[in-house]
Amino acid sequence: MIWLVIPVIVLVIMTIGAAVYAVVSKNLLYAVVSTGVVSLGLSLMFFILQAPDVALTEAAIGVALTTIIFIITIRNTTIKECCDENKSKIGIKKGETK
Amino acid sequence: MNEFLTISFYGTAIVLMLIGLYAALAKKNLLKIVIGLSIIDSGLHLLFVAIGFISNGTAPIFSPEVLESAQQMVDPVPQALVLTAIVIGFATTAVALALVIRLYKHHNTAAIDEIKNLKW
Amino acid sequence: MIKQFFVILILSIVGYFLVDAFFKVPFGEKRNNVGNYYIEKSPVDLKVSNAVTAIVVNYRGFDTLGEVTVLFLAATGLGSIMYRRKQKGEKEARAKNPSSRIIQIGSQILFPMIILLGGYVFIHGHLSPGGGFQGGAIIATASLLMLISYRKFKINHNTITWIESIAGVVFASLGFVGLVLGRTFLENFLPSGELNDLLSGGIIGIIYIAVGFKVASELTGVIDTVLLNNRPEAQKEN
Amino acid sequence: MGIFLVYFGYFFVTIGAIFLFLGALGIYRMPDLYTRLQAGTKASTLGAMSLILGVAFLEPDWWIKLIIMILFIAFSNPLSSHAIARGSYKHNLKPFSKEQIDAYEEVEESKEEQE
Amino acid sequence: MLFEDYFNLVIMAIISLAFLLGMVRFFKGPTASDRVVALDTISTLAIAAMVYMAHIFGRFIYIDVSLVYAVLGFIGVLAFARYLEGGI
Amino acid sequence: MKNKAQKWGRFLYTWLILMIVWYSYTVSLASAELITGIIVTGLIAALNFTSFTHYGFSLFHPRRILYILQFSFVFLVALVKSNIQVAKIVINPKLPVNPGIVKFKTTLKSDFAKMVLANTITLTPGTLTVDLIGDEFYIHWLNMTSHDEAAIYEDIAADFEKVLIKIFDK
Amino acid sequence: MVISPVHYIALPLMAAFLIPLFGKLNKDLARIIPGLVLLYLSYISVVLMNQIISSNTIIVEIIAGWRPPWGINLVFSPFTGFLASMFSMLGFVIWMYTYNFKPEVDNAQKQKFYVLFMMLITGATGIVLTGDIFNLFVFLEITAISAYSLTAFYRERDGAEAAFKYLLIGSFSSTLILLAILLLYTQVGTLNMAEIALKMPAVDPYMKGVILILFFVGFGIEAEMFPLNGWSPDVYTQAPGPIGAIFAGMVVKAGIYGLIRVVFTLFDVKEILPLLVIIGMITMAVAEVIALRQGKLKRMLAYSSIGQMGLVVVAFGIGTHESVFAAIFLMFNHAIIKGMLFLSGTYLVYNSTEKTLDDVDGIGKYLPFTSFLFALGSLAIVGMPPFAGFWSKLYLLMAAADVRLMAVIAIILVVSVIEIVYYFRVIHRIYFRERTSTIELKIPSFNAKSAMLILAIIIVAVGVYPDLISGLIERATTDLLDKQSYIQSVLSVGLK
Repeated sequence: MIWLVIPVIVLVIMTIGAAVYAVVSKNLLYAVVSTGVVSLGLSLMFFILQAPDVALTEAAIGVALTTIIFIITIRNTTIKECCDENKSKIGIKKGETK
Repeated sequence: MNEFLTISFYGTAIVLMLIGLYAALAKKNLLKIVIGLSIIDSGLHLLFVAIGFISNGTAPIFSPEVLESAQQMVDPVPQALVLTAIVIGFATTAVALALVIRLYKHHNTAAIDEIKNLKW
Repeated sequence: MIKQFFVILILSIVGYFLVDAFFKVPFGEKRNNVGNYYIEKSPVDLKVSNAVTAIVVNYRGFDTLGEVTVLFLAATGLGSIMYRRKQKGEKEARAKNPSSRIIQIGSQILFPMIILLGGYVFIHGHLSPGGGFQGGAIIATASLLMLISYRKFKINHNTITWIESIAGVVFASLGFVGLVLGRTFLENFLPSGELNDLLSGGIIGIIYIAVGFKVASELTGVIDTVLLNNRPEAQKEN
Repeated sequence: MGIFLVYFGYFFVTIGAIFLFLGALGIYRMPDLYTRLQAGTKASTLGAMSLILGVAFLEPDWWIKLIIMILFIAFSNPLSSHAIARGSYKHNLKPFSKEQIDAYEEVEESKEEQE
Repeated sequence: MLFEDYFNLVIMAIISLAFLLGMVRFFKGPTASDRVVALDTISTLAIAAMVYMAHIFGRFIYIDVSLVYAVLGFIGVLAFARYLEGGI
Repeated sequence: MKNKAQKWGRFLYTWLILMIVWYSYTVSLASAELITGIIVTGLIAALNFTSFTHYGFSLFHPRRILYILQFSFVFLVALVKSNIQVAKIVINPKLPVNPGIVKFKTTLKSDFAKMVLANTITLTPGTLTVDLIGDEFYIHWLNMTSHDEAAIYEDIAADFEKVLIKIFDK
Repeated sequence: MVISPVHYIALPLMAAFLIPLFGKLNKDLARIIPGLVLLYLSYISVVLMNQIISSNTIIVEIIAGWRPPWGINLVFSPFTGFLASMFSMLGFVIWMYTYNFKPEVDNAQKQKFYVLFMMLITGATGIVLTGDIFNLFVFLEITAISAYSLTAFYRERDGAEAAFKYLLIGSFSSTLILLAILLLYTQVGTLNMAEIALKMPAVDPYMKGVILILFFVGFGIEAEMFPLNGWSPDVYTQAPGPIGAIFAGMVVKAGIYGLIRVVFTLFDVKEILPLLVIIGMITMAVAEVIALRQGKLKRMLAYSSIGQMGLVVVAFGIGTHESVFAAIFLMFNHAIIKGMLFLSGTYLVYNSTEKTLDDVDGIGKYLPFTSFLFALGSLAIVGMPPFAGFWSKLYLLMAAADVRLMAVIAIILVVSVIEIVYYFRVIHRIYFRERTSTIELKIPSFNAKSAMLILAIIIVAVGVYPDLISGLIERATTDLLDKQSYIQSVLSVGLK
């Protein structure tokens, strides 16, 4: 089972990093992409933990369905986290807002 | 090896839950709060599955190649519970996002500070 | 700032207790619990290869009934929350502009394959990973694919309602059949068959097919409801 | 014969892993989005296909399902990278500096109606 | 350890490194499209990793998971792409 | 009359393809699986065959199968070549790229063939389909070698199109 | 088909799946079906209660044919049966009230409303009846999701805001409960409540504490306990009127049920009981003081409801037989009285957007019947003698006096005075002021009137003859406190 070490480390970094990024990023679209990555990492972890049923469910739900609902919500609301453009230091690049 | 896996999986699960909790408590944006809730759920699901794991175990599915090794199967109960929990989490997320859209239409903002018709 | 402080305080307290409690639970050890009973008994009593399925559909089938209901309620609640009176002469369009022809043709080719995959997943729920819920989600994703690549792909809500209701009623009445036959609710009343055979597990297969159809129609309904309301221009109200 | 299959398997798995790595490296190193897409889709598609083919040699009973997976990947990956390229272009993400040729620019304005 | 174990170790290490590189692009990538590209690549990598891990675990049924992933990952990325082009 | 027969042909063709896919999902020849498969795939085919297929059984003409094999061969060779080329670029510390978007006109008629061509182009040396409008392909090219439309066509698509046109447009 | 407790859950579920279909055939059918289902459930409640009271047993219904430690089971004991019967009967009365409630709501929306309405009741009933801890969670989520959607039902109010707030707090609650279930599973290796109770003494005390705190906070949110009740006033205010009655009558009761089932049966730790008393007292005092300051009718009722729940928790916390008796009596009284107050109060401020107290000035002349019932309910809830509320408070005071908890008695009396002040203020406004507001009044429909009248008759009847109900409550108390017989009857079911 020694081969597990590196993949597990990478997975942990990936999942936690994506989760942190989902929380801190100013652009909500980035946050949604990050939740996609979190779901992917979780799915791989479930796979490693010998739970293919759960991995399959996470794949079926997390990859497309949750994503699309989040995207439509963004589409209907706003892409920026902060409401006041002057206040936000990290502006969004041109061509990013829509 | 076992300690490493313990720390990795329990640690990831708990850290995910804390990150989600932070987002849900401290973030001002409605969508960020919903994302936080879904991350809390993810951490919880990982915790469930990690609890049911057995070293060198295999999935609790009898296919022709593993008929004899019933002793080395991981605990199926947490997996079954997680299946239900994932579905429930998805349902909650969907309802929450619908509410976010309604709130945005009503107030024209997604910042929680500016939605204050009721006392928070 | 005081709020930040409180948040960090709460986080550290919760984190401390979680770590403290869960690291006391040994990882990777076989414990003495009901799970072992299920692993031993499900291939013998029920002839179901996948113990998780056996638990989800049979031993704890009531939970699954509740789970399906939760999803049904989410679909209903979403419809109620996003309900909007239709204006006269309003065109129904989900996507705003058409996608490229390549994607459209690709979707056409992939669509039946994905539906077939979904069907495979829920028909083989008792033999391989997956089951009604996952299969339904896959089918719903297939219709999502069509919805986002074609503007004019129509989802007939009437049909969805019919499928959903009939599947739900099938599930619940399978439970009542057990009760009518003098057994308990949701009890298996069909022969169990052979292990690792498609026709094994008694009513598990039928329940999973019903769940699959129900979940597929519900999730499709959810996505279509959300997409239909997707018109930032036309939605000023209140 | 059997041992040959295993060697084939190892060979293809190695090739696949290397190409997967190269694809990721391309994603990391390339200067702009479209070139990243080029590297990512091609190398990682071939890598995944080759790795799966290798596994099909290593586990001879599995090959039918693995072949269908390879077909799926070969079919859907180019579609998704095409979708990203088109989406990004329409999202006003111009690929490069002015001196390069951009034949697509002219059509962007005239909205084409299909279906 | 057998040759096979070393081989698994090396292959999984290479794939993990690829994951890391994808993640770097994911965090750096200046625009949303770059992140979506990174997500696409990572999901292809995940499919490959799942297939290979199924081989290591020796369970045929695990392939189902990667099959589903191969199909659905495409749709997730497509949804992002359609959002970017203003389609939905 | 002929139209109806063609419809049946397309339906059966879809059914057959889906049945093959079903078999590769299940990998089992047990009678229960096959019967279930026939029912399920029949249902799906009945609902979908109009959009799924454009040709019907004529694709199984031996001549076409030979061409399909030839196309696969050409495609595989191009795929490997493209990957080696990309790999070289990626490893090269200078990243020698000279990208641009070019267009060319295709001679293919059917949509399906265009889709196959687009996918093939995306997977082969240094090219990526950005859009397809009518007959015009817009291609992102990693290493621009010429600016002339005919030369571009020769470079990128001619090899594949020669085979594809024999498969689909005859 | 034999009548069994499964009907409480399976029948409404089946009806809920069918409503969209029948709604297509006839638009009235979607409204009628829930009433029929609830009527039938009331009927089987009578039958089953009769059965268990006369034969002095507990009905344990196993599901899917697996005996308790392995399968899920439903427990219909005097206590749970009492609550379940109360829920279905109250549900039926509220259904009568809703039948013509808002005629202007669209048909499609009405259909959804009735589905969610019925599932809210079913979820609460399921929480009470189930004997499996994870199944309890599932029913909690059924309740929660229908509650979120119903809170946001009206588009012209701030329902979405209240619902989002409720959703946020509610998902914390469900996360905590899920965590607790997980820890519990690692410690005892089972999910059946009876088996957990049996194996509980062997669990490491530290773990026990952590699990108990998790459960406590999780259910405390649902039961409107002190610092966690921020959601409830908004939800009561924004939800449609009858839904407020359901919240007060059922959802909160189900939360309290979860709390005391965990404390009394699963853990059975006496050390936690003083904590319950303290939290209950704080909840009560704070909520009543806030209620005094409210200018809006429904908000006032909501805070009053929180205060009453505090009283219930105090009564459970004292822990003696008499006090638990008083607590169950209080639950019953609160359900019917607060239900009636919400139902009649809704009509008092029917068309008003702000729903302030000014709107009810002098309304007694225009809506004599509704105002009279509201006044009657107010008198009952503060504990005036000829009504139901009097007895429960009296029993509680007596129980507290028995164990010499003078502080509790003092606080209850003070709080009662506060309650009297603010309820009488409303009565004063209704009858002794001139009507100033120009908002159009809505005359209650016949069904609404009869629904309110039924509740009023129950209130008066129980007030005059408390023995009508006290026998049942006595049995329920015995059943709740007798942990051993619960464990035994659950675990011995199906053994040949």
